[in-house]
Amino acid sequence: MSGGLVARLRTPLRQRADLSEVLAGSWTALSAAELARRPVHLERDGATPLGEIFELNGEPEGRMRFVGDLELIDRLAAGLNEGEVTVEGSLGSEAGLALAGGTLDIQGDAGPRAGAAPLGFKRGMTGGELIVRGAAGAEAGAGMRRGLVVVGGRAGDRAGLGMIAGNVVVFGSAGADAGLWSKRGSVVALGAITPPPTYSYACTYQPVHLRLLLTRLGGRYGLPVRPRHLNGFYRRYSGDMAELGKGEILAWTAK
Amino acid sequence: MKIRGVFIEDTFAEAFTMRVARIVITARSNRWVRAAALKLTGFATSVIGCKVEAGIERALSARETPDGRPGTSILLMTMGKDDLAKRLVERIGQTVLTCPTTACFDGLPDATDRVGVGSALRFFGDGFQMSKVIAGVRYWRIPVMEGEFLVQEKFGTLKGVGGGNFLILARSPDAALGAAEAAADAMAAQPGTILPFPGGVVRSGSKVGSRRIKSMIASTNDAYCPTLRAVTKSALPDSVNSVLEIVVNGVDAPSIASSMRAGIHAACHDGVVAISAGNYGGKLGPHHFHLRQIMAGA
Amino acid sequence: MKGLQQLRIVGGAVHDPTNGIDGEVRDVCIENGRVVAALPDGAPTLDAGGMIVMAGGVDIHSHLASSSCNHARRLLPEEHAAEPAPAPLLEDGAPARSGTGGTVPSTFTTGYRYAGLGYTTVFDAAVAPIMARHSHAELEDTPCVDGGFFALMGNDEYLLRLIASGERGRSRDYAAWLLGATGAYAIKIVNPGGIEAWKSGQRNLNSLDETLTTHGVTPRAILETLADAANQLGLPHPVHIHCNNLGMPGNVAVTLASMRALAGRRAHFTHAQFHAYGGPGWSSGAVPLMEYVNSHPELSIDVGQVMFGPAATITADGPVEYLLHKSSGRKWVNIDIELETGCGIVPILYRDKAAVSALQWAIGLELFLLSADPWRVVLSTDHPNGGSFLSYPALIQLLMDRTVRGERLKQINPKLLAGSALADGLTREYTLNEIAIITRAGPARLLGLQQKGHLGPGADADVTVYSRDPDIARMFATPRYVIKAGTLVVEEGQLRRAPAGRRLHVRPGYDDALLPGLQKHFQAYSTVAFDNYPVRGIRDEPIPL
Amino acid sequence: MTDDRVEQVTCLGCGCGCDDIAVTVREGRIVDTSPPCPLGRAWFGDGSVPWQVLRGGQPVAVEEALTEAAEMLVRSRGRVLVYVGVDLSSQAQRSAIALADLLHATVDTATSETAAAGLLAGQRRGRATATLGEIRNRADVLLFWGVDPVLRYPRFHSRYAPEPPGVGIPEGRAGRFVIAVNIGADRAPPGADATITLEASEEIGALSLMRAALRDSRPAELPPPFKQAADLLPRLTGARYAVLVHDAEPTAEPRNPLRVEGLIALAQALNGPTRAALCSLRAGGNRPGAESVLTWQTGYPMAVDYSRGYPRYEPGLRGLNRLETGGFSAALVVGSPDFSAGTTSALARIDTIAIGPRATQASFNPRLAIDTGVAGIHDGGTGYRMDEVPLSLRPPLRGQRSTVEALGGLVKGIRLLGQPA
Repeated sequence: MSGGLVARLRTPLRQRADLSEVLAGSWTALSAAELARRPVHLERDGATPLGEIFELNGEPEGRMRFVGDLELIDRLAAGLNEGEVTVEGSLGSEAGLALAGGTLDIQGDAGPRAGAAPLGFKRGMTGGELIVRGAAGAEAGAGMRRGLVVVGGRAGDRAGLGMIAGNVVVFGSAGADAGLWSKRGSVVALGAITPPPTYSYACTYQPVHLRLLLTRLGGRYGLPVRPRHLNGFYRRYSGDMAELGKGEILAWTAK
Repeated sequence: MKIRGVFIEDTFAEAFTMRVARIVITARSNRWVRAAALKLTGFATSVIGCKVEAGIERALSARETPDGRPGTSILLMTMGKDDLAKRLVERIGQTVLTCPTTACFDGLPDATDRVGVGSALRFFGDGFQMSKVIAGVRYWRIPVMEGEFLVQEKFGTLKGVGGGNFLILARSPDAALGAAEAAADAMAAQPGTILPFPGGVVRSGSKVGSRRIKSMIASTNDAYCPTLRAVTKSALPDSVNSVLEIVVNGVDAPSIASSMRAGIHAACHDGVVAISAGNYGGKLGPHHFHLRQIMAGA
Repeated sequence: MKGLQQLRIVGGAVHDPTNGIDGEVRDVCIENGRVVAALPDGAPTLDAGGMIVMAGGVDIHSHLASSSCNHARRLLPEEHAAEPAPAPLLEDGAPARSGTGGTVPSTFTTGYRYAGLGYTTVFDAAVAPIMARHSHAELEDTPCVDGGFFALMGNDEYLLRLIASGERGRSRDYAAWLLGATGAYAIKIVNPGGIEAWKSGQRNLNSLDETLTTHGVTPRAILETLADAANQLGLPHPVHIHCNNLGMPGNVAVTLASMRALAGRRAHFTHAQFHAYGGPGWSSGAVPLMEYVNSHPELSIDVGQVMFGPAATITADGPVEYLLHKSSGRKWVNIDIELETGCGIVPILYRDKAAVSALQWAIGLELFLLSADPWRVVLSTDHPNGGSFLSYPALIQLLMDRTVRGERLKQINPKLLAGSALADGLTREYTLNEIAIITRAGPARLLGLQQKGHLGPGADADVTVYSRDPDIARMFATPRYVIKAGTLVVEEGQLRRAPAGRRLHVRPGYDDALLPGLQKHFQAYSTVAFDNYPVRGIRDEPIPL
Repeated sequence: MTDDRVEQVTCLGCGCGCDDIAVTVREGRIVDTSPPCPLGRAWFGDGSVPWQVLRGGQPVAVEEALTEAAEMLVRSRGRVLVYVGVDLSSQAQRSAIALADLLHATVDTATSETAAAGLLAGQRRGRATATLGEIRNRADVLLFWGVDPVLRYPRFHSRYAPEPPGVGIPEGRAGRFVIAVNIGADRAPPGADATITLEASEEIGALSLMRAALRDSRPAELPPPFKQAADLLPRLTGARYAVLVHDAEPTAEPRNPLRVEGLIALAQALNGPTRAALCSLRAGGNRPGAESVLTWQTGYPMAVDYSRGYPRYEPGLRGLNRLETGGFSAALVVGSPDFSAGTTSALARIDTIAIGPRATQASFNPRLAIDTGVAGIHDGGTGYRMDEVPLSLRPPLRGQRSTVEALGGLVKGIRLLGQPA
């Protein structure tokens, strides 16, 4: 990705940092200087301007790239509703919490509750695309109402917990209770998955819409979509029967 | 003006603004793409009797379709936008939804005027349908006995042009047909256009209204019927014994002009006396395709 | 806490309907927290020239300080997160409190916001007796307003037993004991018998004479018993009734039947809008209801207007909340409370494009506009059930400005409005004096608060001063000055001081012969010791009866 | 020598909130409590607590300590943690939270390490519950989900259910059907009318399947452990009033974090065919009181951070954990919590003030410590029972200093210094 604003961590973080306010609201039209003044909430030292923690180069123009060891950063792009945010590395917890639009592309791993609903909230993501190229912690995409979460590696337990609608795509294996208590929405598993007992097996088929979705993931994000994923068969499970029963798990199968 | 000895009359084709939609049908194999496309575009020659004019625009390779399967693009045209929405729902519902392995996508993603299609067809799912938003576009997955029918929620519509035409005036029926076939073949590959009539060719050119029945919108174009040369005010030179018309619709005027150019070029053969065009004196349609201008640009 | 000892509010147009003053320019004199006839020359003045002066607002029916409210608060973190409320900076340096908003704001924020609206007296309309201690604590943390609450009695096990055995006098004594034990202000009935029916498996009672099978009593008997009790005890406020079948199509029949059952007795019927639906489908029942109310001076109502937007339904009426949960799919709290009452909570959204919401909105306005006697038809939204109290100014505008009302009417879903009086065109516009009646003078009179709702000598110095503004909603939303018990609490829309309010409660006498039986009941069935039940140490003395 | 006998004292030894305790006091010491209950006896002890005020371990006048505490808090360069304990009346908890607001501090309570999962699930779904009086008087079917109350809530059986007779259950235990569900090592009561045993890994599936069966969406074929759970349903739906009982407090056994949400959802769903409530057992002290006060003052029941000048909800990262990672430069601990070794050593690294019962004996050696009374033993006020019914506290002993008083003094001291920016 060329252009855009590059935020490089000045010195390694020694305390957790909450970045939920940095990309809140409309940020893509701001200048680098304006964004530099937005607060990062440091665990111990409190509100600190972004520019003191990150060296900023370039202008946003709708794009921002974070560089450095970012594992102590929580809630990056929480509530994001515009722009493209790339993270070169791994993030802490609640990355892309309640994402509403735009794209958060994490090259490394994400901690727990990536793209989830804030704790205690019924509704999570309402739009946008969250790409975790590595592994994701527990409850990725929990409570999602709309949008897309992709986990390139392994997804922790309870991915897509209580989904209202939307898509969670897991390339690696999915942890326990994926899709549990979903009302609608899809968990697409390209790796191993054990559906909860309140999901009922329906059939093995080739869902056409997955060709669209996976083609896009390969094309737009360069994710490792293989011909076997595009042309292969999927086991469809309907659930969660404890809720509306209008959701599904689509599990790729070698047949 | 003459092309390969064929006289190009100094006249123009008069065409109308129509609403156009482009739909893309994909399927497991070309067999089912073709099956759906032929049914979908059947009985869709003229809005006068068919409510919609439709034709296959071109075949699409697997690389060109949204789902990476073979497909085809089709244009459907009506006089108004609401009408177009109804026709799309009717035709896609009856001929694509029903056809094994197909899916149906909008081919005008940039058009801002959009009409609901999947949003109406979804009700066939009886509450079991599911919607998916992929890359900001909503699709409906409608469960069917074979699996799922995937159809886009909304289809774009543009202001297109319908009724581009030219007439092939020939010495013999064989010469007219040969020239028309050559023209239709040449025009089939033109992007953004369709030839809504059988094989792309019309033998029953019409004039506006009727001499005898007031309510009739159109009746035979007696001035171009060779058999009536003796009883009507004929427009045909003496040597002409058969006339065929090519009608072309398209997404815009330049596509039609370029299609007509290719068609006329191909039609100018031995046995063809002249190329003419149908118009209503320029009072009815906003688009005028002057044959000589078109051909001069070749 | 006194703030200003003396203050002369000068030059304002005073709307004090209790004392027959309708916009006359005159001074209002305040001394030591009370309105006085005159002040010596040289007393400090507040210039209200060109402004409008009214008594502080009185909310007769709100849900702001109860365990049920607190459960609703807890249920709505999404709303709180969306509306943080930093602490205001007070002029006297007293530490003010931060909080959060939403349909059920935190207590301090609630107090500040009521004051910011010019309201200085508020009652919580539904408190489970065993939770009274909780309400007193919440009220202590709700500054700027005097307040109290009504105790829920219409489904109380012991009362139902007394009624079943025909002991009306003892019922009255028990009600009196319960009021005193809880520090409540009035008797509240919610869905008489229906909550017990919900809890005991009968699900609900749908008419006035359907028998509650566990006790063999009817809603009619409950209504009569408690209405008589309130009147015989000489309570300042008569029995406060939430009828059976709230929110159901056709419920105006049971509402009218309830009114007829109490004909000749003082009684207040609350959030009448929710009880004024024609049937069998959805339609307005406002016309027959108001015909009855207009011709029966012993009755009063508050409207319970629905305002479009988010709301939280909080009620003791458990069965109705279950149905709302099932039909809306929204989250749902039900708490069955200690053989006394219940609690149900469902957050909802009133949409102007939704046919039923639009009908509810229209019916509320019809009740207002068809009212012949504003003294008996009080402004309320049943906060936060029909909408937040913060929407009162917008509601006042709808009443005062038929153009605004007409424009709004055009935007709403008309599907169920056939035959609605509002849709047929009600041209009435409330005057400022009528607004003063339905927002302070009327409710104060109905509550029996002799020192509230007016500006005559002896009245509590609760005063709201509005700057004239052609935008009525803005005018009522941002009073220029609000004075609470003589203290200037709001100035130019800013909170300046946040004094604690007074507790308003009663302690009627009763026949001690009640106690042995009651103690036995406690011993057999209660989980709390009889002696530990009453709330003690309420800061303010009870209102003398 | 005469004994004083104080009747109808409320015990906060567990969440049962029994208010029928007779306490015998001799020479300022509690010598007996009745009825005998191991947790009650442990709670009251002999009622003796220290009444000291210490600075750096040395006695100091309380006014001086409060002034210094105010300075320490106001001048703190980093964030301040206010920990609100459970052995406090609601009035004391109110004062502590007011202080946190004033200081723009972070509030933590016992809730975030104990009952948080239930509160969060309740925020997502709501809940169907009942006060203990309703359970006592109506519950004809009781299902104990992985808990035997007798161990941690000794009088629950005899005061609330299943033993006592009630309005709708005149026969007492004989009028109630008791179902025991053992979950791995979490055992339900012995002697139930029906007992099933599930592996921990089967628990969530079983809860969900019961709900699916209520919707007639139960898969036709179920593996045996799920089948026995689903087969319990007719018992529950056939009840007049079914009560599901679970322990909202953690035990030594690891527990699936979804258990409580599964139970909440099941109890709600059972209200279609019948009436049902979920009973969440809570441990001793005034735990629900802290949640209640926090909720009315901030909108949130736990884990509130005032550092931005208004309450923010931070249930994902509890204050004590942040303390251990160095998140705070000062802490005010109100009440006497039993902190872990990690918390204790983290507190040793920062400025600490303890105000509350046995503050001067706190394991973390606070810089300043002010002893106050224990709620319900020396301090009066309100304590909340596990079902959130507020109870009047009737202290049998006279204390020398109430927590509310001490905190009031601290607020005064802070106001004299001016509020922090």
